[in-house]
Amino acid sequence: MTKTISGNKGLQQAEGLLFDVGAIDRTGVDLPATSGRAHRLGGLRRTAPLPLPGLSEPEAVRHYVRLSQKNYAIDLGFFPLGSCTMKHNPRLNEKMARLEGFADLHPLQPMGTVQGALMLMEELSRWLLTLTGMDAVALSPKAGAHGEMCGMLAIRAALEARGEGETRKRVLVPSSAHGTNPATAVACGFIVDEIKGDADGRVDLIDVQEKIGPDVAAIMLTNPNTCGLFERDVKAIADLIHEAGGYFYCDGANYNAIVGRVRPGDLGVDAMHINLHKTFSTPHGGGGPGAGPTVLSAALAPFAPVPHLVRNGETLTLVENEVDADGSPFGRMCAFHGQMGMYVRALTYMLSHGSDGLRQVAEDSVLNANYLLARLRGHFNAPFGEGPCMHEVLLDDSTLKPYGVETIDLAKALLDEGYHPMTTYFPLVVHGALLIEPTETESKAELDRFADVLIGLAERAKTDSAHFKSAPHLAPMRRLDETRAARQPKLRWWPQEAMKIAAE
Amino acid sequence: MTKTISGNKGLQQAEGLLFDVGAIDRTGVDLPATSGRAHRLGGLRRTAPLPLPGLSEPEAVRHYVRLSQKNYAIDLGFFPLGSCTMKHNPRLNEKMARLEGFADLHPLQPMGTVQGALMLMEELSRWLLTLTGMDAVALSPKAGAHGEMCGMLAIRAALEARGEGETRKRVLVPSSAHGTNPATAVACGFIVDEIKGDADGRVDLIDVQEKIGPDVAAIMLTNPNTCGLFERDVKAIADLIHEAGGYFYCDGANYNAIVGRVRPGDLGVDAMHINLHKTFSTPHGGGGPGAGPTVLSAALAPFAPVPHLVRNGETLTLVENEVDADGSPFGRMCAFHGQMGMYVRALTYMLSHGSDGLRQVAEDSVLNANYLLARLRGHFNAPFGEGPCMHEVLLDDSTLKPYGVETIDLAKALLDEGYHPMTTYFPLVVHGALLIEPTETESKAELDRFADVLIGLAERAKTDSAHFKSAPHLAPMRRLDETRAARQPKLRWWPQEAMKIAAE
Amino acid sequence: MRYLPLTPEDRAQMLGAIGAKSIDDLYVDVPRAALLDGPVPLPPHQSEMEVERLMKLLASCNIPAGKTAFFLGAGAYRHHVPASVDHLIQRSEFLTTYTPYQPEIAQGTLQALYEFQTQVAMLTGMEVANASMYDGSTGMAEAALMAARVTKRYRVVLSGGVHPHYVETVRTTCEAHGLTLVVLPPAVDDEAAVSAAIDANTAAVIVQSPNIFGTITDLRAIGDAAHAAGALMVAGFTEAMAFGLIEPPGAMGADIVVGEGQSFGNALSFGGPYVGLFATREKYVRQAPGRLAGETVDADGARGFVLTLSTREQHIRREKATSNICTNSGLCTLAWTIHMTLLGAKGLKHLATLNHETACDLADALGAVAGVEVLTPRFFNEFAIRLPKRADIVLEALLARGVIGGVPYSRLAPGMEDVLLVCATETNTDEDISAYAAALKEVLQ
Amino acid sequence: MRYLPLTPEDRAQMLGAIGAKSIDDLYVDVPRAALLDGPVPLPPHQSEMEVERLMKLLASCNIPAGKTAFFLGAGAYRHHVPASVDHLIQRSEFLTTYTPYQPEIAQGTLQALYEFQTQVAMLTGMEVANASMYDGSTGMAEAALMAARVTKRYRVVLSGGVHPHYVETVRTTCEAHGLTLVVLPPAVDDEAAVSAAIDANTAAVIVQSPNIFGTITDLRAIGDAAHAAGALMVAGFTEAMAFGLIEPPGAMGADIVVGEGQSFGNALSFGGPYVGLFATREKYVRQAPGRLAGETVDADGARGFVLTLSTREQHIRREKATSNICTNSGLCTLAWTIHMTLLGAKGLKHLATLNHETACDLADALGAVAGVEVLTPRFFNEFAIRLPKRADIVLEALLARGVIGGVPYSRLAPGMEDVLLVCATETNTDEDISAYAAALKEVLQ
Ligand SMILES: Cc1ncc(COP(=O)(O)O)c(C=O)c1O
Ligand SMILES: Cc1ncc(COP(=O)(O)O)c(C=O)c1O
Repeated sequence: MTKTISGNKGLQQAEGLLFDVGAIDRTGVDLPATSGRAHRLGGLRRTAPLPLPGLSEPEAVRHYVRLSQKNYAIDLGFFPLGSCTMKHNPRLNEKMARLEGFADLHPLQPMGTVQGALMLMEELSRWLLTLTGMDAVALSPKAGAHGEMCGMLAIRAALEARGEGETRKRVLVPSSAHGTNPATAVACGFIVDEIKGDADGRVDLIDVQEKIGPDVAAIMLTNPNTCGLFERDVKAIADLIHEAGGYFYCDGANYNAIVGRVRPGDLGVDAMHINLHKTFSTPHGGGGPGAGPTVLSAALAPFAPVPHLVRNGETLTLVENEVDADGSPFGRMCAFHGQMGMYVRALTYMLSHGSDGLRQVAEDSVLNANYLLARLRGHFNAPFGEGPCMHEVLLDDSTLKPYGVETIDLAKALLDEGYHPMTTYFPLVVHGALLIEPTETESKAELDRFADVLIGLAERAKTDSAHFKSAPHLAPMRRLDETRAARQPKLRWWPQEAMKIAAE
Repeated sequence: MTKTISGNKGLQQAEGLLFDVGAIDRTGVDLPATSGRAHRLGGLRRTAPLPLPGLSEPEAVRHYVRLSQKNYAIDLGFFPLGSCTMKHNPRLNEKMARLEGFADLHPLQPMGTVQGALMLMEELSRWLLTLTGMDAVALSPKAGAHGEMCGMLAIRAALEARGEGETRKRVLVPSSAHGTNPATAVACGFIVDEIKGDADGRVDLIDVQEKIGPDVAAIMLTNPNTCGLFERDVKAIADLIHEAGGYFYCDGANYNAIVGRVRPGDLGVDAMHINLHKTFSTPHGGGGPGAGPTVLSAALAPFAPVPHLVRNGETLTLVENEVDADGSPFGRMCAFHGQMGMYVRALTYMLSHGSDGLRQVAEDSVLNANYLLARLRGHFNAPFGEGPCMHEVLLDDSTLKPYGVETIDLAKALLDEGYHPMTTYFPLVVHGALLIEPTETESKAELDRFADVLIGLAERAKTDSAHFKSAPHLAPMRRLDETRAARQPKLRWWPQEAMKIAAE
Repeated sequence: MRYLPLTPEDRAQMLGAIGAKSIDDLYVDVPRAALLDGPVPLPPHQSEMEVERLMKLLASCNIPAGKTAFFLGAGAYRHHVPASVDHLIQRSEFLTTYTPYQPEIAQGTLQALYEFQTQVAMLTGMEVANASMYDGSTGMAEAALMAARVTKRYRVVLSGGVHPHYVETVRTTCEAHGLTLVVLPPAVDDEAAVSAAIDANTAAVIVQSPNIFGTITDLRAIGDAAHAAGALMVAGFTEAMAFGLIEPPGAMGADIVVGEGQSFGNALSFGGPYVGLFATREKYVRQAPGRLAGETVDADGARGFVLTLSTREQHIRREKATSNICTNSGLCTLAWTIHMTLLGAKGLKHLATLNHETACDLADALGAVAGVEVLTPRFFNEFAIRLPKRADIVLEALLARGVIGGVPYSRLAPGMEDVLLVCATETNTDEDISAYAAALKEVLQ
Repeated sequence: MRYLPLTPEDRAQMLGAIGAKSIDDLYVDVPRAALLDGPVPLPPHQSEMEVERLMKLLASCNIPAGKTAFFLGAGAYRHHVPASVDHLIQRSEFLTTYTPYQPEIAQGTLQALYEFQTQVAMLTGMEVANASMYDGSTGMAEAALMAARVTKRYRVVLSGGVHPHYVETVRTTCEAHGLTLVVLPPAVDDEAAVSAAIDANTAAVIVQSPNIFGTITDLRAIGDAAHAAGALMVAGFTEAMAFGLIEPPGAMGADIVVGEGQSFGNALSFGGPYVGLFATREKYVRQAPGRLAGETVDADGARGFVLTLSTREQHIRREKATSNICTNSGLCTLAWTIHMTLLGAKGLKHLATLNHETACDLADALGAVAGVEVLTPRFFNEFAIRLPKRADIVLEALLARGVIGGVPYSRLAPGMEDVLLVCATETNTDEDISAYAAALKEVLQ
């Protein structure tokens, strides 16, 4: 490849660290003059160095625009990252979240000045409850994992209210569960008991039956599950857990496959978080923020945390302190009232789709996945048999391995092909898992192109494993050394680095 | 280079034509239902085919995001396109232009409902007049060339008012002038008489003296001129043309070099357009829109076109019809009142900089250019001697030519280096011209990096002309065949193309 | 200053490298008397926060269309623009780039222009379109000049239905150029008069459909008359969206089609920036003004796009150029093409129908008010009404009732004080229409 | 539906390829009784225009802070965010991407996170920082749990100055986890009491500076006491901007620093999304919650960044993870780091000084009103005042005069009905302050 003097490669701009390009005497803001008046700091003026580099606005814009171009994104192409639901993020949602009447509201303004915001929260709650067929919703959790915690703390509170807080500590979690499930259970003071999977990619009902008992607090089931399959025995499991005096926590990360077609409330669910950043399209923003409103059954509703809304005729009020609540709130998940910016986006999305459109969302996500499955079945191993999937296609690398190509290599080869890989090595129940989630916002043409590429790569693997092992070749960087990063962690830049460079 | 199945190259996405990817039964909008009521079309319902392809929103967003990434832009890197003034475009300006109180105003609303917009136009006029030291301003011209036309039509009207409309037809235009100058003069019914340049890159004063006469209507002088130099004899030329009964049109495209430091009114200018998209930072948008407000001297002010503002105590009014005007407007440049969206941006920019900041803008643009000149002088030929330049550095390819490398080849090699080339082959008075305009919004570090690259390329040219002739290698495309495009013009896609592909 | 990267130390160092003592050394060529020593008498720089406060104050002194029941058209139309349009055109790569002079690093802009040109041609029913003019009015002037070049004649006939601002713009530009204009008296519908005005010296006949009164016209007869006389028919329009529903001028004999494209993708923005659409027949393209994107191949044989036929343009041809235009409506064309892509034929037909139906509802409602006469016989989304009082006075009275009811014709040109131009689009609700009718009834009582 | 690319024909064709008769064939695993046949009872889909109308209506039922004289803080601060921040974070490549699991195509996000971590460490005076928590309050709970892991102790002492919402959040999370909380009674300044409450079983002492009353505290004594007892000092803060002017906790012995970062780059947005800042000492980093970006090299030896030390995290370590956090505040950290880059040390110091001076002016003005007592001895941009009446009643009376004057402490926790928490930032003008003082005088008369 042509070597350049600048280090750039055509449009691909080399960009140094902020600490290389910025300086402490530069700034990209102007501010009104200070007055120099007497202060009230009581001797606590900063003495520690403040080596924060600044950039003028033109330099700053360029720094971040250049960085941005080193990223892949849904807006750039297909992003079939299973379990993460990378669907199109409508721009209307962004615009609405920035309306002054939402964005420039302080969480503690007098409630009379924020009735519109409270109405929006009420309307969002109505949609969530109607769609899920549940009894109450705690809007405040900040993401899916936080919602899990909310649900599990509600269960804990319900058990304590029954005097069983100390006796029921065991939570059943399938081996295919997302890592947040066991982590949450433990964070809420429970003990995790793992449930096996069956040959069909569902939880093993026998194992559930065997493990259930009077010391079980709950089961945490993902449905559709992380293999992209519907838990056929969900009703039986719900009945089992209820009969045993426990609760059914449903991980709702995959709710997008059934929204508008199945109400979790009809399946016996007691608590379920909803990732607004998955099913309801709020953008993932390179890692967050999300929002994890958690719906609750009648059994758990009284324990919902503060704050929550109450309507009094024309007026809406947030109950913010436990002492003011009617029920027995288990506490508070966070300061203020949760992710308002995400509520605006999610409600905008819901109103746009309507009940008919949301149903279509679920159906198209399932249709897209099954179409991909149909196209790929002969070329990859589908570990769980012949039936239809829900919104995700689970494959593995068993047909590639004989040629020396593994899941990670296929993923890196996809980078060259201009794709974000599917989720890899998850769920853990499948070796070398490839979890593909197309979502409903992909066209048939995109699916076909992706299938062609995967099939082509499967062919290529048979004769050219070297290509895979050394991939990526065309991405902004070659394969990164993650082991080294973990062995010799370097988690920040230090001012000494600048001095070293200067000295060299 | 690694061949891919998809045609993508890592993050660089291949993207077909809209007509390949879209279809007439697809749409990215939802609309309220139509009623099917009786129409009033009088039999003119469309019968012609309407083969416009549509895309769903996710597909459309992807189409344009992918296309965008095939562009270079100021936000991505240095863009030293001489005469075009590619400076940073502040985002505050964009935000202000989108305020509902500006963006959602119809041009013909009752004037009582748009007083804020009129105040903004008045304030913009005040800034322009104070900065330029002129008497009146016509805001409505839509770009620089349109402003030239405005100025020349005002001159024409003034001459006609003096009864000299038929006798004064000659307009003096330097050979270094931008193409719009002669084109405008002719469009306004004048005859162009070209003035020679001198060895210093300025107009030849002797030639002006010789060509001036009673049939001369005006001189069109660019100052600072297109060689990036200040016309030292500008006062003498102004006096000459005024003594001869003609007018001085100044092309203000390079006003950014002197804003806040020199008032064109002090130089004897009678009319000058101001490219708000150059000096005052409104974005070029890949070719426009711009805005070309034109300032006028007392001699020309009465002939300013409609509409213009008049203030009556607290109330502002736009005079929209010639019959309502006090002076003798020469006519109207366009429907409505010009580029309001650009006025908002330009005034935001002016208020941000203030009189001190605008002065600094001029000085830094000149300083940056002279710094680059100092760095490059030994490595390239600077055709016009040793003195300082204004805001642009003019070089040529005479030192490269002996090695078989020409201006265009250097330009294409710069694409590989991640730069937008300078302006090439303009002004015409210099063979193989390289016109570099850094602007004030570049840092010293960027200038140094660019100088290093240019110097490095000059070295490389000595031994490796092949590299230049075949450049670019790293851009999204290899060198495009412009001759073929002009010889066999294909200016649109035809539905037959789809059928051909389908048949193949 | 937040937009200026140089620090005082940078400046000192750079002056040193240049060998200058002070910045004024670099301004030596400026006559000393003209070099200002201090800042001009204007306020000093301000923080972003302060500037924003001021601009918001100015903005708050206006009543935006959306805050009222709003019925203005007359060459600028209030439509709903999808949020994704404005998001996409603000991408740095589109917003902060220049005319695509270096095609290898400007394929984004160039492909979008090529698609735009194709869409404009399809919409208007023409063979080719250029990459935009400033707006509809300046485009119409360019069309007249182009017709003169093609026919080598200098007489141009304008229908009395042409938007008066357009007429003035054409007059201003073309008379300077030596053309003779024959402007027919204002008329809602002057098809016959237009045909009659064509003679053997006529370069072009310029009509508008929809015109300023909203009238839509079957252009075939005029086109035949023009062609019989060796003249071109220039078909203007006020509202590009009409062609989602009505016969396009390209199907009715137009040689040049020109008009305002603002309705797609672009905000009202108090009159600009807008986007002039300009389409013609392939055989005339070398006489066309403005930029053209065309297809070609790169050194590897891959399809790509460039600006082409630039020997027509000022930067190559100078005084012999077909036009002096340089900067055009770049980003507005991008907004236009994105909106059009989102619509597609399906969405466009629906949207156009919705506009027409809403305008018909409005015409029914206003026509039912005593004393009001709907003047426009056939229309798309706009029509003229005659009032029993002066239109400007009625308008003020409506405003007091929260309705911005139209544009008095007399605001555009002297005369017809009792005529009001009224428009409805998809953004008008049934409630808006009822409010208008009720207010008008009250005002006229 | 505008967001769904499949057409009815696509769907039919795809079902055919799958070999399914209808979509319900793909839902075979759902218990028949639970599969809904028709849509749920909610409104059908709506056009963008209609949805926008509705959302704007809701927005218009609020009074945005900027439309009043506004003095609220208490953990969320109204600052001016440069326009370029919001522009940049909306770039598709940042907005619509996921956690950077594939580092080769996510260097934009990863480098920005690495820079963010460094900036947070510099600002707080700590060694390392993570890639964010949900917000300050949940971050504080994580800090308590982390301290317990580090010290293997279960007793946590909280200052009475900690924001009551934070106390509740910590209590809710930590008690479930088996920790014992000792929360001191609410106090403007309880430095001595905090030190006294530390014992040999204490895992952590949690203080806040600035705290909910705005008080800033020299943490050295508490830090010494904690360290002497083998406990960690967790230094919280309500307002990250303070550290542009006041001594950072890292310079005063903090082991973990945690607080709300919303002030930089992020809008008030009625309480979220915000961004929790979390910094600690290098030696404790393997016990830290949340994501960490770290430096490494690629196969060519070029510097690059990856997510690292993920064996702490739930997706690897499951029930043994240091936290259950997965999604964090990604885009809010980006806004934070961009704003911080625009400021730089120079801009930050200026901005912090401006905040402090404005708050001092406010304290002078309100303190001069008869009956008002400024309670906070040392502060940054926020302080508490005692009123001669109930704060909530005074607040309502101020609102009627166009002033939103603060947060009654009693809204956050029962008690202290006469205390109002008041804040001023660079967004408050002199006129705002005068208006407040005048209104307060009137209300208290
Ligand atoms: C199945 C499942 N459960 C839970 C989560 C956690 O959700 P969040 O990232 O919003 O905390 C995820 C997200 O990745 C998930 O895929
Ligand atoms: C010297 C000069 N004059 C005139 C113009 C024409 O200005 P505009 O493109 O705004 O019409 C330009 C723009 O390129 C220019 O550089």
